[in-house]
Amino acid sequence: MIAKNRAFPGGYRFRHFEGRPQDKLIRAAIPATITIPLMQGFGDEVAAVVAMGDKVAAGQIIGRDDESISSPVHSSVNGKIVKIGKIEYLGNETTAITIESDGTGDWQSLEGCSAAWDNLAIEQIEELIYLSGAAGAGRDGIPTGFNSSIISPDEVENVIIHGVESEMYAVSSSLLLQGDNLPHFAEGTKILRKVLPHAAFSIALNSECNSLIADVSGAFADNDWCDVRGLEPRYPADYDEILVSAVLGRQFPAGLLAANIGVIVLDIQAVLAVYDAVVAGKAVIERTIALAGPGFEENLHVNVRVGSPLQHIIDGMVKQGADLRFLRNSCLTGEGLFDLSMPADRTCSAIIAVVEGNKREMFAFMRPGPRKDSYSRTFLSLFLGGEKITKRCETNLRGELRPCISCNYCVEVCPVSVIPHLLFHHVEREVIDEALLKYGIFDCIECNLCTYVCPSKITLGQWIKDGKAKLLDEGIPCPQPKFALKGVEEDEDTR
Amino acid sequence: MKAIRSLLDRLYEAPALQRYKPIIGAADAILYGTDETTRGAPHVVDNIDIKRYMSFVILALLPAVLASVCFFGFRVIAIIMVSYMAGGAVEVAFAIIRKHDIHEGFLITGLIFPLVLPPTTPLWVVAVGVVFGTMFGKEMFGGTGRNIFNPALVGRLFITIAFPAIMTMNWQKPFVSGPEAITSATPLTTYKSTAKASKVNPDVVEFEKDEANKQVLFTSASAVKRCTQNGDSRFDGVKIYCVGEPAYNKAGKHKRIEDDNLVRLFSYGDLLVGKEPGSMGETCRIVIVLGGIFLMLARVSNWRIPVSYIGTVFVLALVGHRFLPHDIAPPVFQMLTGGLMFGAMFMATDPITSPFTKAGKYCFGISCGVLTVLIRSFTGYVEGVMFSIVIMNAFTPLIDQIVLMFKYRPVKT
Amino acid sequence: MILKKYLGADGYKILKLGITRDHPIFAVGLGICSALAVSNTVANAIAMGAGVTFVLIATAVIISSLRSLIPQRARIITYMITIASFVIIVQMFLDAFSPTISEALGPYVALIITNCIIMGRAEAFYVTNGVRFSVIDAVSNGIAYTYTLVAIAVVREILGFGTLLGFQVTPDGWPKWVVMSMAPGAFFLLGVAIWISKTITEGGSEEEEE
Amino acid sequence: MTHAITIFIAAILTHNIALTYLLGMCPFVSLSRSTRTAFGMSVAVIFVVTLTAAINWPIYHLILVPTGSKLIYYIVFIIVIAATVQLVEMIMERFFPPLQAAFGIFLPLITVNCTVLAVSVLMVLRKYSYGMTLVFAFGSAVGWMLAIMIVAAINEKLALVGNVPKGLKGAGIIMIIAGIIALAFLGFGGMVDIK
Repeated sequence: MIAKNRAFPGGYRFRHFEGRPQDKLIRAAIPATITIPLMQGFGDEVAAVVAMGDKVAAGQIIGRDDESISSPVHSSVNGKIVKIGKIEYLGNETTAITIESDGTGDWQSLEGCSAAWDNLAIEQIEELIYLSGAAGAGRDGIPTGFNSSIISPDEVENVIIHGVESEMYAVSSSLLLQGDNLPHFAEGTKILRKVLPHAAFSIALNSECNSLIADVSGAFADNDWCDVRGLEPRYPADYDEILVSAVLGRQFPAGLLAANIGVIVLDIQAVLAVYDAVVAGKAVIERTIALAGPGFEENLHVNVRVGSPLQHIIDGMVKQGADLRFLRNSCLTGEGLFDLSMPADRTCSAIIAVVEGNKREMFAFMRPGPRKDSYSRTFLSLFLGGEKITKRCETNLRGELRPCISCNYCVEVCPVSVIPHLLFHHVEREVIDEALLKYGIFDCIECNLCTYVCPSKITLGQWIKDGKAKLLDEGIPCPQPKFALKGVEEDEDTR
Repeated sequence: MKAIRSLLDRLYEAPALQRYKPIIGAADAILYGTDETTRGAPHVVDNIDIKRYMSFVILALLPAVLASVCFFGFRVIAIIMVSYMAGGAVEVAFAIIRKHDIHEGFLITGLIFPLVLPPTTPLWVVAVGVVFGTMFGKEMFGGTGRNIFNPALVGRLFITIAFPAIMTMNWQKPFVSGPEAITSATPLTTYKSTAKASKVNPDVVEFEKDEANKQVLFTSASAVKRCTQNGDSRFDGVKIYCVGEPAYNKAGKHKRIEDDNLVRLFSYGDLLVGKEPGSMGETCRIVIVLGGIFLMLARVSNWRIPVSYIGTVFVLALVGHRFLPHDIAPPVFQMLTGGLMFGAMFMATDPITSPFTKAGKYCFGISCGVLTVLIRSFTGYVEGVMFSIVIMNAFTPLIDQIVLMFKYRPVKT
Repeated sequence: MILKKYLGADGYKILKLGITRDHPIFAVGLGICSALAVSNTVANAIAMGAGVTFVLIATAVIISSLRSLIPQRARIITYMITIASFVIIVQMFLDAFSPTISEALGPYVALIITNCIIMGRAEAFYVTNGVRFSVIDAVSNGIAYTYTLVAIAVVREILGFGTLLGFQVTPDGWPKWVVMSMAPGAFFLLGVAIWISKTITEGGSEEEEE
Repeated sequence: MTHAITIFIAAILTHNIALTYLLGMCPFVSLSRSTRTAFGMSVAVIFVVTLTAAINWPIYHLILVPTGSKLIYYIVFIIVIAATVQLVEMIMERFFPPLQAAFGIFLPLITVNCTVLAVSVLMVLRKYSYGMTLVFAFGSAVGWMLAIMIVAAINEKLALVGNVPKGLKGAGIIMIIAGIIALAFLGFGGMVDIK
């Protein structure tokens, strides 16, 4: 069943960037050591349940905390624990467990898994999903009877599974769903349906991949509880906030989570992980990571063990001699990866290598630049047919910081209809008051698209973020939506 | 290349030149672009900056500049040079004293300003105007992006009011310059004086032959046709003025009207190409419209203001001309005269000084149109475009505030 | 400093502050309306300045000497009646001796009543100080007001009419800056005057805010 | 009727009391920081100007002129204005407390607003009839409101985006803004006449 979409305002289509990952998958070697942070994705840090020197097997739980909202973490290799200590990971200090691998590739399966999952009791399935760590995917987790999300399975009204690829670089959905994975994906969705009996399912895919949409909708042809649809890959179409409104037409509670209105947003890998957990008993010990951006010799996908050091993953793939910056998951919102000894955890989906553009160009502002992406169709590149030519991707600021000229580019691209430059002016002049609330500062989903298009090179997204923080400092909280919310108390605890 | 690079680097180091860093920095940025990189997310940014943004406008203005050089001779270039030098000096002085970068906005002010001047403007008046406009219209508010009024128009208004004798008398005919230059009134002025002088207009009132005042203003081509087809003897020996192309010529001449008695004031073709007197850059309307459309396609200017502006003028003139033909000129003539096209395409669209809300843009355009027709028709000034745009610049913050007030309801916390 | 000796240290300080730091127009922003309106020619400015100075001094004398008798509640109305009475004297004087100036000033003579300088000084100073200091303060404010008016008027008259006190001072071909004799010219000049005076008195370099 | 409309439009556009006669500048400088305050002040001004002109006209023409005491009309006018303001304040306090809370703070300031006295004096100088006086008073006050609202909105915008030199902040930049607006309003010149 292919359903209609509701459009969202603004947004931006990133076209033809060089170094888009191709539909090619390789399997990375098992690294000598892995590091597993005990806080991954949403939820609380879990407690280590192993000690120094313990022997562990791949798929064995090494950290869990059944009391707070969290998911267990697993060792992804067979080996021995060599270190348990604090590390600085993505801006937070967290405990991490380092394991020395013995190089073997087998893994320990979960008890109670069954290919005939239909015969399992719901509680058993929930336990499998929880123990495998699959429940830790997404921003809200998968609700089970095991404290794995802020809401309980009965409260889920909608599940959105997305593979829209609206960013310039993203894991290819057609790669993830090729071969056996498509029936696995369908099975996984049906398992989820059993766990979340009141939920309607929606699958949103890139509207430009017609064959993929046809395949997937074929897999669900006789299920009226699930619709498959194409969404225009216009950034930020795969944000929870946008998906909820574009796919379901429901209002998103600004500043809160989709789960608060009973919606669970998952990606394709999460559904595949559910299938693996319930049918094969395989915990989340592997991730498919896209190696994107012009900094790689070849842009492909690589299947790695969770916790592999970044250096291990990109080894031998990087162009030599180039000054590169590595980014995690996204060019627009991702963190810079400056310490390559850090691991790739189970929320990592892409490693992007972009060129540091710290070189000057003669008459840069006059160059027609068909290879440079521009919202305003940079200097005749539109008229020269520059749309088709692959765009360069580098970190050069391409211009100096200037005062805002209210050109309204940021307003035109804003997917949630706030006026970024207005908010920026207020925050910049320290006018932190109710006016900011009135202008909807908390509606901002921090997609950073306004900063991307700003010709004055103002970091609008950052200013708005600062403004939110300052408002909270002043004791002015985000206004709560008028409709009924779910799981708000639990949510307060995790914050 | 390397020589320039090393020269710039040496200039940066020179202790005597520390004060003038803005100038060196500006030259450097224009020549070489930036080597700065993004700090934090987003790591990749769009390839547009203010320089590029502003150069679009310059590019769109170039045809108009070329046309004015063709029409009015090389003096145009001298005027543009004076404008750039005098205004640039103010810009640089403020940048040095206030220790900020030289901003690109001046490149546009310095070009638009001379284009709205009469071609015979004395050079010192050009300098006074551009200095005043840059200083009072822009720098006192903090420079590009912070100004409230369009600096070029503030300068133009100032010299219009300050030197009425210089600014409103001399309108040079295109294609003749130098000693044998002919000056005449602009089309709008001509229309006004002719319309005022002719007491009768058979287009609307019952025609009564007035022996003392034997002239009639036929305001449109179709009017000529309509009133002469019947073989009306009342037109014998009456001098007839007509705006635009008289359609009856094709339909066959009317016997009673001799060619001598028909004065064709302006043809729309000439107005479109720019063969009538006017400000330097605003006469060749066809290239102005093309430039404006280019800017809209390149997303530098927004279509809302020009469309609502010109549309309002058209509708108002259409309605107004039926009832007050002596005051309000016919619609097509209104659109093709004065600075309407230039103002609507290049000055009303300035994002800094026009509302940023959508509803505000329509409001701005419509109000500009109303004011333009009002000022053109009923006041001592025939050219209403610059006044109406500056007046609406003043209203811009108020319009935005009111629109935002309706758009966002106050939130209770 | 003969002035200092004559006025005493405190008196001198009052005089000096009134002209410089506490300048009524530049620092406090009082009496702007008339400063703008009547500074189109020097003659008008002088007449207006003299008139305001006279009303200031006379009001200072009356208010400060009667200050213990004025009831608190009727303060403002007392000032107004006092000021209005003296303004009538000024008006009669002008009508008698210079009808042209009187006509040029028009309603602005009457508006001396609502000139905030007088009301402001009466409220802030005369009602709490003795006659001697009040008069010094009145003179000081009067001078400050007059010289500002005259300074602006000199520029406006020369540029706008090409004359100074009615005499031609510019060469024949000099184009008149008509705008200077109109309202906008007054606004611009006063704006610039405020800018210059504030920059001089406050000093400090311009800081760029980003 | 046409005459009344002419005077009304003239009082707002061509002969704006703030931009042409340069009156009411003190509150212009001090109260144009926010549109909210400016709006409160100007509503109060509209009310008081119209009311005092309505009272002053009969007093001048029916009492002062017949008794030959034209000379003291300044004093009479200013007393009437002060008394009216006081009375209005008391009435508002008594019967319309919310209105008093909104506009009350502006009322005492009006006494020293030269627009009020100027309108009364101008009606004498221009020899308006009673009807014309009311139209003129109302129009002038609306014109003043227009001017101060524009400047207040500009000031609010400048507070967010402007970077005005230190010495020009406050009164200085307001003068410049008012100057440019006055320059633009000259464009209406010749459209209608006040007389």
